[in-house]
Amino acid sequence: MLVSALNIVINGLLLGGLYALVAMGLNLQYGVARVLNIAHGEFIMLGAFITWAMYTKFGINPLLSIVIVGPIVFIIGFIIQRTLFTSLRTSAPSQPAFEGSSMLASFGLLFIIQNVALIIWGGDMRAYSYYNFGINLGGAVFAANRLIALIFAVVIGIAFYIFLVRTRIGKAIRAAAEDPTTAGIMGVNINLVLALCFGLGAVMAGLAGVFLSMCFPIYPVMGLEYLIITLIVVVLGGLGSIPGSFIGGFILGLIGSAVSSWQPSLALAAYYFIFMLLLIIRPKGILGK
Amino acid sequence: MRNKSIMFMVSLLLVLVLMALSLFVACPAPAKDKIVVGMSRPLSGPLAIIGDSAFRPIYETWVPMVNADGGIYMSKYGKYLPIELKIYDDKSDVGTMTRLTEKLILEDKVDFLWPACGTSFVFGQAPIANKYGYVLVTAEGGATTIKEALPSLPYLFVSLSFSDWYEVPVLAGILAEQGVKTAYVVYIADLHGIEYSGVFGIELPKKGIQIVGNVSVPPDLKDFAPVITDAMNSGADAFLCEGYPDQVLPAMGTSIALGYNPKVWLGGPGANFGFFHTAFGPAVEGVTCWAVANRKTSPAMKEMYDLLYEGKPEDVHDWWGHPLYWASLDIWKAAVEKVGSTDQDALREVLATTKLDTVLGPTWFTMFGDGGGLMAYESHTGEVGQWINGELEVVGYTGIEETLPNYKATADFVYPKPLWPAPAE
Amino acid sequence: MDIIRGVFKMPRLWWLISLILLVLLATLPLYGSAYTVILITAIIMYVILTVSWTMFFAPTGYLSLATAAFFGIGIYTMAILGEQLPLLPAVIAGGLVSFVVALIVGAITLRLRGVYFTIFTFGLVELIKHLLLFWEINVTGTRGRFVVLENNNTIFGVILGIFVVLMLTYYLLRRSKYGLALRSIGENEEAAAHLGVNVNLLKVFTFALSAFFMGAAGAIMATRWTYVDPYVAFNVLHSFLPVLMAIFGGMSQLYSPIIGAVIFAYIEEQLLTRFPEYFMLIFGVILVVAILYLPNGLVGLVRKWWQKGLREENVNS
Amino acid sequence: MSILEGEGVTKYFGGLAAVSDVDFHVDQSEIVGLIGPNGAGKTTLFNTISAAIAPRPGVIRFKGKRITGLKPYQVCRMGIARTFQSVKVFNNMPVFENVRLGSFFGTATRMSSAESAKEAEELLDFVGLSAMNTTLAGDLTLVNQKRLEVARALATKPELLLIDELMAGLNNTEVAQAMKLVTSIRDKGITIFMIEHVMKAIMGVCDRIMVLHHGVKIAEGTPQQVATSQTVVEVYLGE
Repeated sequence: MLVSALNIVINGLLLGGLYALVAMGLNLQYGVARVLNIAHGEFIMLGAFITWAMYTKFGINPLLSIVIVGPIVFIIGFIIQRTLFTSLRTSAPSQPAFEGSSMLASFGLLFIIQNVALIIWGGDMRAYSYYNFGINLGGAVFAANRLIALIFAVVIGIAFYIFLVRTRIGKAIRAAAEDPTTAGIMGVNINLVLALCFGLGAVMAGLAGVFLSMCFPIYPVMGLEYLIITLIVVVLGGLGSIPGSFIGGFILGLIGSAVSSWQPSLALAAYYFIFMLLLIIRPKGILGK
Repeated sequence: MRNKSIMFMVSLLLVLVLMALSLFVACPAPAKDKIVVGMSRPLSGPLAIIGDSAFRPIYETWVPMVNADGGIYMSKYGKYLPIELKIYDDKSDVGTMTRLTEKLILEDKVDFLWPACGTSFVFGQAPIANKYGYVLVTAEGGATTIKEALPSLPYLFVSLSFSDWYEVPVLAGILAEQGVKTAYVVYIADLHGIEYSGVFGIELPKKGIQIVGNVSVPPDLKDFAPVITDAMNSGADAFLCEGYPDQVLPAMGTSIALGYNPKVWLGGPGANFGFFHTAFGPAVEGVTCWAVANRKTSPAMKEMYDLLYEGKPEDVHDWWGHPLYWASLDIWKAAVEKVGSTDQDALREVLATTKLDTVLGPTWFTMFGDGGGLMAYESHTGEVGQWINGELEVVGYTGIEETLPNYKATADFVYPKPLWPAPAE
Repeated sequence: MDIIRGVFKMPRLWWLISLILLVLLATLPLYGSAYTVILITAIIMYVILTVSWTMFFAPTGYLSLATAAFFGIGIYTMAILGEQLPLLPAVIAGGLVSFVVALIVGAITLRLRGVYFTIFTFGLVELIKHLLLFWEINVTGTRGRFVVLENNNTIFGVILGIFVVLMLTYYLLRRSKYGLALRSIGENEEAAAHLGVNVNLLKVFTFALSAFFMGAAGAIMATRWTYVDPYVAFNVLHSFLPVLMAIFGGMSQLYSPIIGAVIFAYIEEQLLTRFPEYFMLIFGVILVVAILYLPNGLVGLVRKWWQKGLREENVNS
Repeated sequence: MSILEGEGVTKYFGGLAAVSDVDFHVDQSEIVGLIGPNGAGKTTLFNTISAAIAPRPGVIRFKGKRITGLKPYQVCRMGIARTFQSVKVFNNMPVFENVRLGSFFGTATRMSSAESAKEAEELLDFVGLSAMNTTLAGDLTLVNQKRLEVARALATKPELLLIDELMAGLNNTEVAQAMKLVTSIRDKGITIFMIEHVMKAIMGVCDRIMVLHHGVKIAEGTPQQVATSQTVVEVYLGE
């Protein structure tokens, strides 16, 4: 009984770490740049595929490809924000109008990125084995690669939070999240900050893709599936709350793990049910303002 | 300025008229110099994973091969005609697939129809093909329910193996011979999974194998640890995971990580692909799956595999579906050449009544009354495979060749499965 | 020019044009090819989804992504009732079931605004899909359902009928005081409530009304698909496409979403058949460009040119 | 006779009492002013009357009938209309439609399209906006938007009109016009309860004034009495 409870908790945390990382990225993009990025899952896919290609073609350690994936997706995200979304933002008559149009534009991005990936890599499923052996913790056994993924996700998540709270540019980002107009007046280069945020959000997704590829099979059309879970996490934690997303990821992981140990075919229904219940009871999310 | 707005209106009108016209104008049929084959395939969307790895590499190899010999000999025209493929993208949507299928039939008036991808798509497409009297030899997709529909679908010929008709009785025979007593079943929560779960429930107890666990998982479930833990606790001899690669790969990874070593570990459809081997390396040793043939099966099979996989990574190998898809094209070509024209009714007649040579050997369809047919299980060269020394071998049980004459086991079943190797790092 | 302008202001002429177009459409099976009927059926399906989505979104500003849910409910209703009921009652039943579900969902989601409402409705599609899947597997044990295949011309007639009823409903709603009240809700819900508008009831009812048409469209389309399981019926594409089509065409006029849906669906058909390998790529680029350069949709752009032309002409004269 | 009565009306936001145990009454055809420093709870009190929020605890009666727990639209149809502190006109709708909405939905009886059009024209004339019938409400100046809000509220045929800071931000001439408007509304037989910061105006038009401070009613009486009240002067000077 105790072991199975421990199993549920550990499995929940392992899955939750990945959710948390992806959700933080999406929340950064929505919270600051106000773009509900439907193409967020595509950056996960890009991260995963670049890692897979590096590992299988050149034998590069998946963990090392963090330094390759990070800059690549950052630059892509940065450029997209500087061109597409900046142009939409300046021409939008109102905030809600921008949120609507940017969401739809990101939908277009999803199509484009996915099709390019299909052309480059084909539609086949890919997988590789990395650190796939069991680790025993108090009777509960789980895969080493997922523990690695969890540790990295948590470290990156916390490092990012410290960056937001402690550094000058981090403070500028938070100021912009609070109030873009005032931040602009106070000497923050708002366009730069937004592009930075979007790029960093993409990096979170890309890195999550790196870790994900170590544990699960990957394919070019995987993005939307992860996006849906990410959306749930973001709302669960509160739109615009970075720590909320972090915690929300773990909560959803735990819920999923608990429900699938009882009735696996209901795990996803449970996600949506809890998510919709929360929306009704507390739409601002757990840590939302 | 008046001109500008009028110009605009006129050009807009022109565009609209042109669009309307292009709806109605059908191209006149030119003299017969090729055979046009139409397909609605999932080139984008979630099913692209299946389509791209299953039937697509087959037709992309098979058609150029046939065309290199000049094509198909059509006695009506007294010459060889090359095959031209007309492929549309149904974006993995059934509604779009049904529409594009009718476009191929009605507007493009293709000579022949080749199949859409996936069981539910076949179910959607078959009644339409039937309605217009087009023969449909399927590739991906097949299920027990098709047997109920077959009597009313005379133009449908199903070639892929599926649960009760082909695979599970053979599996049950193998397991029973080895002395398996208990089995734990995990299945994907869709048409495909429910079917296997049901057939396991019938066929395994027939051979005295008790099912001690029967769990469904939704198609997008990521975390298999709770399921594997439950299976481990059940202590079953055989672990049977029936899903797609999306389920089989994580189930395998989790089994290795948790050190779950049942005596039989089956992962169907998923473990039969090359990428399963590249993903797990030596750990695949002893894993069971559905398989039809490998290079040792016959010289014809070796030739096919060499042609199909030459210069390609191991990832794209498929020892289950590929030979059957290839055979379905072989039998289609043989039948078309026998007919010598694009007459669908004659083609149906030949397919329904004749034994024809394919890569499998003599191949024919078992007909359901006046309806359609399933590829005869006696034509199959294999049903169950096992990874042995890094190769996927076809396995069987004592006396299987007596019931299935084409069947050729290429190795003996290894029981129990060796333990997962210790971590390499 | 003045004549043309004057003519276009005459509502009676609009009625006449609509009627002529309608008669042309209704008699399509007599002169159009069989595939034209099928293609137009699919396009009208998109038009119905787009217009009924717009019916709720345009005045109120509530962006719903539940279209696929109501469409899917219609499909499933037909799959279950199709053999017991004649075609028309089954289609209406599909609409009614969607209507009732939308009433319940609407009543629950009243509090939600903006992106929260959007995400909730998106989750609804997935929730219904997974619950139905669970139900089919564990309770009824059904492995997908076959739907009776209908004659394509019958399907075309029914879907055209749904379209006409929808357009009349939308036209009357826009003109009525309730249309005015819906717009006031979109502008400022609080002020509307204090002016005596029963905001909640009106919102929920309109939401359910739009769901009725989505459900009816789903029910009739199911007879074209012949085979239905939860994954087939609840496809998120059916939530997103109507939104994109409406944005593409614009929403200011009664006819703008129709134009958006027709042109969009036509482009899609061309891409799927002519450039199947690059469908998503080209589609994505068109989408991004449309959003960047057509903030008020195609119709908005045309009207802008049109008005600019008129203005400059007046200056010249 | 009191058309509006409140007993022990209280409203907490979090731990803070925005309105605390306030008793009040407004008599038929009276103009009652509600004043107090910023954050005194004036708008919150209005919100409880118009049913935007429910008092807890507390009871509000309109023409002897309990209205707490009703919805805003119900209260409106019973005969209570309001304007807003921060203007809430329907920006993208023409002025005329703004007013018509009130007569369509806010009245107790159904009204035909022709009647409501006539009504709306009269009311726009009454507040001096008849020339701007087709202008979008969002394009009006602030003072005109405030007039529009009054016309829109009147279209619901209220017996009691709650006016929230009609004169903030207006110049002297405009304030004088607004004062005239308020009295002429009363002359139509409509009771008025108004929040106002412009002292000259409130002293000029009100029959009676209530003073709120930190959610508590600290004074009530004629303009004269309130102006000379020691507590009131202290509250305002103490700011």
